[in-house]
Amino acid sequence: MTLAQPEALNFECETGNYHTFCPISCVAWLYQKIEDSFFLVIGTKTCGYFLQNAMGVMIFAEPRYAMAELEEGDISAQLNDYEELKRLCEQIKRDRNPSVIVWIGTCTTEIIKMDLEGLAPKLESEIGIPIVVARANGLDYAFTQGEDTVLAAMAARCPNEAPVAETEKNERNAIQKLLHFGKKKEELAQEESEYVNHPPLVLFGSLPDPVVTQLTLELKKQGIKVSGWLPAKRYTELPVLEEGYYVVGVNPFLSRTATTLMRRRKCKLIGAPFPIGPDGTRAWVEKICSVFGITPKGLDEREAQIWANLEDYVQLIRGKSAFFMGDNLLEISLARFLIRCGMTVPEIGIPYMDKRYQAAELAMLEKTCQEMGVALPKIVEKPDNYNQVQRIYELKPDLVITGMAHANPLEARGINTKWSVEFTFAQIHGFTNARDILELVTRPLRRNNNLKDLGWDKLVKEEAKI
Amino acid sequence: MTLAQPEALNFECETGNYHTFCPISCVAWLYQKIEDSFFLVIGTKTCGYFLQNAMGVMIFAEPRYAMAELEEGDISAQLNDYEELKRLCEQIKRDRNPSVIVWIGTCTTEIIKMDLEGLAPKLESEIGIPIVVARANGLDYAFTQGEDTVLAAMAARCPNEAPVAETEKNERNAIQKLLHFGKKKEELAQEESEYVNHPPLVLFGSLPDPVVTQLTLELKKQGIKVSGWLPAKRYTELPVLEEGYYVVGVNPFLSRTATTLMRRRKCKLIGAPFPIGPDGTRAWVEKICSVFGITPKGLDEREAQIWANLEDYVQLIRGKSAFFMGDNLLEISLARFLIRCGMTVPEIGIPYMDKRYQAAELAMLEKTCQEMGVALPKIVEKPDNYNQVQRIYELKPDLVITGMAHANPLEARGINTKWSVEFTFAQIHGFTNARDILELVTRPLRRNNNLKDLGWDKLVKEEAKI
Amino acid sequence: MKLAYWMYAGPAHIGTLRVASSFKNVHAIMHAPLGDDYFNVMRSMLERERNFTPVTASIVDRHVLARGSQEKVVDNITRKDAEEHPDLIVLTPTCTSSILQEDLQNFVERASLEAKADVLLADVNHYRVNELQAADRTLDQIVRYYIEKARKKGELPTAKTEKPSVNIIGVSTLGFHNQHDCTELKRLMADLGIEVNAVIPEGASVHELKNLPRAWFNLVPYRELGLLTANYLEQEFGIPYVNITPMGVVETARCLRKIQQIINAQGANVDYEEYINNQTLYVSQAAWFSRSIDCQNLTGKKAVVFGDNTHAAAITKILAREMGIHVVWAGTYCKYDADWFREQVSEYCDEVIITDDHGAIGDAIARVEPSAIFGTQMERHVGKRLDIPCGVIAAPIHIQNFPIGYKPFMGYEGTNQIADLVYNSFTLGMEDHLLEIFGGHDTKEVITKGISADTDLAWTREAQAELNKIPGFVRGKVKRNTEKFARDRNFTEITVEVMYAAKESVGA
Amino acid sequence: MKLAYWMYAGPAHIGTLRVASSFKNVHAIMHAPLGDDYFNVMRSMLERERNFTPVTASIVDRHVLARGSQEKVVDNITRKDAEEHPDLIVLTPTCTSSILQEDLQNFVERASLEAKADVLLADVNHYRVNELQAADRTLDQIVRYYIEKARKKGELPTAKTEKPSVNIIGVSTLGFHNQHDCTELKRLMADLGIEVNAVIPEGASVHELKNLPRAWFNLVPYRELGLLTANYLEQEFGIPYVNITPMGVVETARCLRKIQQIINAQGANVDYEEYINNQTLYVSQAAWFSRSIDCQNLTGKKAVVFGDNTHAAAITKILAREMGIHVVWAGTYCKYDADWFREQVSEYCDEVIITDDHGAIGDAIARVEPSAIFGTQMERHVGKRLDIPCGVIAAPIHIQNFPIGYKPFMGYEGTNQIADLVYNSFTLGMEDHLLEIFGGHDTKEVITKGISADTDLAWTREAQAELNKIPGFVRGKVKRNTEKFARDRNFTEITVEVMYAAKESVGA
Repeated sequence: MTLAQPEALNFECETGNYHTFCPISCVAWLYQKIEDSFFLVIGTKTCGYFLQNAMGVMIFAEPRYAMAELEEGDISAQLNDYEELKRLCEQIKRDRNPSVIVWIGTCTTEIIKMDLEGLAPKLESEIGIPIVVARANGLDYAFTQGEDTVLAAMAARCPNEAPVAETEKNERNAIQKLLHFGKKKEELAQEESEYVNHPPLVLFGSLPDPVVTQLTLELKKQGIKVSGWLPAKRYTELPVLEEGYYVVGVNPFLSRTATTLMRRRKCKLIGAPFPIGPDGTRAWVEKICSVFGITPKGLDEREAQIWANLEDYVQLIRGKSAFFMGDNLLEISLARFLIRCGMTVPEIGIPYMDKRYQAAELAMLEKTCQEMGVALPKIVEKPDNYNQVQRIYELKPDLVITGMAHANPLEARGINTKWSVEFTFAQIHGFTNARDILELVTRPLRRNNNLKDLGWDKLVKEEAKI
Repeated sequence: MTLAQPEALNFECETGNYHTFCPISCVAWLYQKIEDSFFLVIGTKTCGYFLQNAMGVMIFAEPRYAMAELEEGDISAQLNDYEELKRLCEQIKRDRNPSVIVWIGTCTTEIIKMDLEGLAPKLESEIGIPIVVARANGLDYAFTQGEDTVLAAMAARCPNEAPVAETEKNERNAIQKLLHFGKKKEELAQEESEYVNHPPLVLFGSLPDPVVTQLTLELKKQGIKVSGWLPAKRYTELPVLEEGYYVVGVNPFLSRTATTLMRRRKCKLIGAPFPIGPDGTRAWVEKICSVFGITPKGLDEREAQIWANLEDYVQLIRGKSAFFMGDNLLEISLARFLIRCGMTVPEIGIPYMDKRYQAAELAMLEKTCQEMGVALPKIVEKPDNYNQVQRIYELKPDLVITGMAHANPLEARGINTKWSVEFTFAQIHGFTNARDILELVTRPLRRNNNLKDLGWDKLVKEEAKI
Repeated sequence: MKLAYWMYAGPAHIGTLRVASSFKNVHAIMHAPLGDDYFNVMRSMLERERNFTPVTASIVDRHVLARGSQEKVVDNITRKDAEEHPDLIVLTPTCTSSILQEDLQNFVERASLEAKADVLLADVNHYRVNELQAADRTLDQIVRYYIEKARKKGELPTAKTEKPSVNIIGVSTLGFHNQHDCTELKRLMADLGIEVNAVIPEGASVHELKNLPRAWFNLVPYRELGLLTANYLEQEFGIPYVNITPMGVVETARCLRKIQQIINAQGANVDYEEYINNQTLYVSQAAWFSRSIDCQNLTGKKAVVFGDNTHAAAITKILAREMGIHVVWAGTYCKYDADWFREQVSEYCDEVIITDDHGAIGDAIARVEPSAIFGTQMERHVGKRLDIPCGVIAAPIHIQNFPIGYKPFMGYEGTNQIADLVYNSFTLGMEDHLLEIFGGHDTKEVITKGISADTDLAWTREAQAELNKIPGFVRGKVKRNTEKFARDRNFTEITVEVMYAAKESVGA
Repeated sequence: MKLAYWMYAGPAHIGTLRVASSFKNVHAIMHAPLGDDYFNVMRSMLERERNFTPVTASIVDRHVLARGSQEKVVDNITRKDAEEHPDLIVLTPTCTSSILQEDLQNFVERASLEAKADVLLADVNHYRVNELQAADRTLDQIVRYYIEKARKKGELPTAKTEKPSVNIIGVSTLGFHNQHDCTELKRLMADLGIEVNAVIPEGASVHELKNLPRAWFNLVPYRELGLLTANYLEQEFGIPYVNITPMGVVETARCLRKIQQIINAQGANVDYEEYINNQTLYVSQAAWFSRSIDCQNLTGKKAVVFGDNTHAAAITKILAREMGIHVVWAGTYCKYDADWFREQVSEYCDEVIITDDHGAIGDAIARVEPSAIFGTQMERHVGKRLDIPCGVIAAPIHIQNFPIGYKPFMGYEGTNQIADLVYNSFTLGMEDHLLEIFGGHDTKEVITKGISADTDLAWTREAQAELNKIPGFVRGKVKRNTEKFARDRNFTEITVEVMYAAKESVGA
């Protein structure tokens, strides 16, 4: 793991008065990713109303998540937490019979000091379904950290050792199954020979299934075999984690999971930039290769070809400036890619900065700025949105990447915006999806190119005072 | 056939300035009834636009009917009719491959003296699909006469004699098939014994399948077996018509079909009131029984029970008056039933009155009036809608049964209306459906009972001058 | 604890924030953990608001949990005071932070010393009341505060306005079609020669509140928001109020007649009958629609209604009384105000349902198989699943309830809009049915919902074939009625004859 | 002969009757067979008209066929004259009766001798023009008739109105949203300080027609109806006309600027810029919608547009220019006026389609798989079949296009209504897609339309499995693009690797 701090970058810290979603929102994508799971958010009406408004239409799809809504009797401890949770979990078992129930402990459970970690093992053995406890809530800094908390909790549940013979282990793993789908044994054997001999590698981070396939294939091109992903498509298919396995993250907000994997599961963390943008993906692959002593094949050509395919979009943003208000902890990676595309980034707001886990990414950001000959961004931890808006008025960036609360007001003042949250939900990882990032980034610019002759920039009568 | 004229009824004849739909509209229900048919309406844009507006949504259902739209070249006889029709029918054969193509000859074909009857046999043999020609158009008097014309033309196509052995003939017939569905031979033999021995009886008139079943069962209760229906569900299942077969109609607008069956197919027509309302249905069954020398069983009880079930609706109309503007030739039968329900009917407008074919119905109307102690209606043939509206203003009937063009304006003047056309499309025949007639008749009264306290009677500022 | 997938009304702080941010130049400070400020997103996205939402979170983080808020809340209040110069700052906790039992009143008092703005703590129990009740309570609290303040300063006006005038109470941000309703009510008042003295809270300045007593009467169009305030103003100043929701032709007329009575009692001399008559018969198209053939065809059709008190009650009355539609059941999720709802709708429907359990409502819809549903977005989705059309008539709000085009529910244009909604709901359903009957492209297997699969009755193959001829949308009903008929008579087999005997007997 | 299942525009006599029955106190006599009077049903039912339609058929029956009309037509004219005292009686044949080649002009002349009303024979070729052209022609004919008549009597006014004034030409019964458009245009003119001198034909008396020359200019909002009249009035009296349809923010502004130019040229001194700016930015919500995040999310989405010239052209411009939506093709069924349409929309769409064959349009929709359709009721049904949402923007009219609530397409409120229509069309489609992605209750097998089943390319099982992970609504596109990519490179098998290589290459 690279420990060198890129001292040249300028870090500031503001008041923390920024808008972001609550980390409990991670259930929205995790319940879809882990198909045999059920997420129970233990919290108040406030949490529930957030979920139903933020998730919009999803509730109608009979999701595999629900609220355990705390009522006055729960808060005042007149009711027995264990009995209440048991009643609810039994109902969930009856109605859905999931392979795992994930308890999301909200702020309220922390305030009333509900002993979820104590209750879970007892209930788990009583109802016969694993219960994973994750304290994903607004006491954290960014909504993506909800995933980090859940994955860290799940890391503890990964099998310690391959429980069965090697061939069967292969079968156990969903990705392997996919790649082997319908192949005969001989073919499999032949395929194994395509891989270099290296210690097992597990990837962590929740990505949509097609992206999982893409990154797995990308590493396969270098002869690297992915032994598993955390999370897997099913809770029952969590990857084996033995001491000494290598692990590598795909997202910058997974520092807690990384720490758990290193400290509790004794895995070796590969510290790389994140596979976002062709530059980041190439660096990520290179770093993994270097750890395994592999010389990468054709990476230059691959990256160059992707860049060539991006050129039409890159033309739209080259020389333009982007301002990150800070929301999902993807900011550094995205800024690094956009700078590589030729943009300038005066400020990167970011709710929380783990300089250790993001060290390689920060180093690459610095290097990228140098190579592109642009000023280093100011990195503002725990930003203050009010102050940022004042700076935006001054800086007049061509694009502001911001949370949902500020987009419409900024647009009404003639400032182009893009929702930060979309980068969380879109498929942005790897070489294949680089274009999708630019599709998002350029959309407001393309749209406002369309509108620019119409003179509809300022849609508020007097500039509001904020 | 009863030939006695009910002289006491008062017949008048007006100007014929009444609104009705064009008889080509019969394709709307006939194409559905005869499932292997295709109706080709040979006419102008005016005909086509009528069909698409009158049929509304049906066009979207990829109907088995279309326009052969006459263009200027057709009108001016620059194009060869045969070649043109051949081109279209070949396309229909290619696209839909129906068992029969029915040419509906509109007014325009009559004006330009297009020799459809001459062209059809030649084309029929050339393309190998039967072509039935029916001149259903606005030179007739009521839109229901379109069906009469088509059925009269089809009557000529019914097989002359049972083409195969008796058991197989049974199989040929769709209704028999339905009634026998899944039954073993022995059961069939036993079932045959439920029938009285009588000459074959064929019913004519297009009714929805469930009503066909109901009337067939109604006659079965009296031991009478229905040998077939004209039309059948499929053109390939048209009933056998041998000389001397008995035929009976279910609708009052089928005089041309009746005549064709008598004169051209040498069938014996049973002249009965029509099976509309419990009273009419009873009389219809009785008349058929009497022709076959059968003493009806349990008809009194059956009728009484149906009347008992109608009582809640009858209460809503007893003592009220209904005015028929005249539209579909069902007027006499409906008026007779409503008078039996306790209504008074000052005027029955009717576009066309075949006193011969409707003789039994007219006699029953007269008898009903006498028994109910109400005045005989004035029957106005070829009514003049303008004059009728003036009479309605004077008479202030509780309900006006009228075509679609006059309903809203009458309602806006505080006069309750019911569309006459609905009685054509609803299931109104037999004991079972008597309630459905009253459901329609009472709907405006029920509705306006709801609204009566609101004082929303007159919704036009000055009484229009019509 | 309650296993919950969905709620019809939001938590209390949402109600407080809706009222606070409706006022002009009022800022709200939420004492809450990160992410609880999603109200800002709702307002910005759902209402497509052009301005920044004047709500700031004072974050409850681990430090606060460990050591209390200390200066943080006070600092945030005074900072916003300096930055934004609001007239009023409203402090509210959320469900979460209210458990901390910090002395927020004390924070408010300390902040008041420094801030130029007035500072108020919203006085709401976050576990006992919901969004609607909290909104009502907060509006009442703010009005009382400014009335008392003016009274102390001797600034309360003593005279009424010269001409008859009204305060319209209860129009707020994120309310269901509130903005268009408000426009329509203003037009209505203008037609009647009544001045609008104030509209609160939407767009009002707190400085105007002291002038509320100048109005001749208060109009509270929504049952859920404004009654507390109107009651207070009646007790304090004897201002009468009208709380008849002017929705539908009949209730609009009743509202106007009540207004007439109230202002004539105060010395005016108006007669609105001609206006009402003219609007009813010739300007609004709703009465004519009721009488027209289109609506006649809806007579006796079955519908169910569900929503908040205001809209569910009003729509039930319109459907039953003005359109002759059979409301099988009507329901509300405003459990706290159930008696009023029962009293309002009992005579217009067969059954009243009071619940905030969306699952129970879904089941009740499936049970009665109505031709149309009038409900919330949740019922719209239930309807999609059951293939029953649904007109949306009530919150929870959704971006579709913030149309850009003019779509009020109230007043005479409201009657037109509702007539369209009702007509389109039924006819789009009918269109699908027609397509099905005529073998159109939308032919679908209809779910025979609620029909038990393991019936004890045997259908003969003929009867089954006959049943299949019946259009899908009534097939379930025919099947159930026939089976009931057979069971009542101890038949074990259903033949075609039994089927039609059942039809004759029960009109199946 | 033409095999026809559907037509976008009606026959000529419908156009004539629409114009005749739009006028106040004008009666039409149709020389036609029984049943050809369905125009009366359309007007009564579709427009929910309260009054009897002033159209009477003089029936062509077998007697007429055999011996000619003789006195029948004349009798019917004089009878209606006596019964209804109309100002004008318009005689028209239909397609059918026009073949009889009776001397209808002679009938008219004979009837004129007796009738108090004026009597006119509508001068239209029933086989060469459609409803729209006939309406334009009939309006022109009636206006000329009354202008000439007044001229002969020396009753033509010579002076213009004192203030700037307008004739709004082309509003008629059974027109697509015409009544609401007309209300909106009148409000717009009032805002601009322009008097409405006349609106024709809807609600106008023929006696007013002689006053048309008093207007400062004519406004022809619809391309299909009114241009002939406006041209006549320009030639005869030098009255300039504006035929820029004020639909959408940009075109409304262009229309207003043209009006400004025209009336300033006649001595007025108006400047509408501030009005336009204020409406655009702050009153209408459409420009703000364009800029808002909701609309940003529509950027580059694919749509197709089909309708009459007026609406298809206007909506194409709005989608492309004001909302950044990608109009793949735009089409019109007004073949007779195709050049104008091409010139209007060419720069705003990839392809222009001119046809009145609904089958061709259905195929063109299936081919491009747009995210939304803007078309007629026919395209709405095509959309239902293909699971693509459709906003209805043009005739043929349907009862849904006679909403009771206020829904203009023109002017600034029209811009709001159109924004709603566009937004809802896309988002309701998106809602269905989201439900599909999230395994919602609407999951359907998506028809992989246009994908040839007998492809020459083999998909490996892995690739097929990967393809199935892609949401249905983009799966077809991904499959086609991948196959194209593979074919271009002579691959015979598609593996997962090929699939993602294709994505990288063509952005599939």
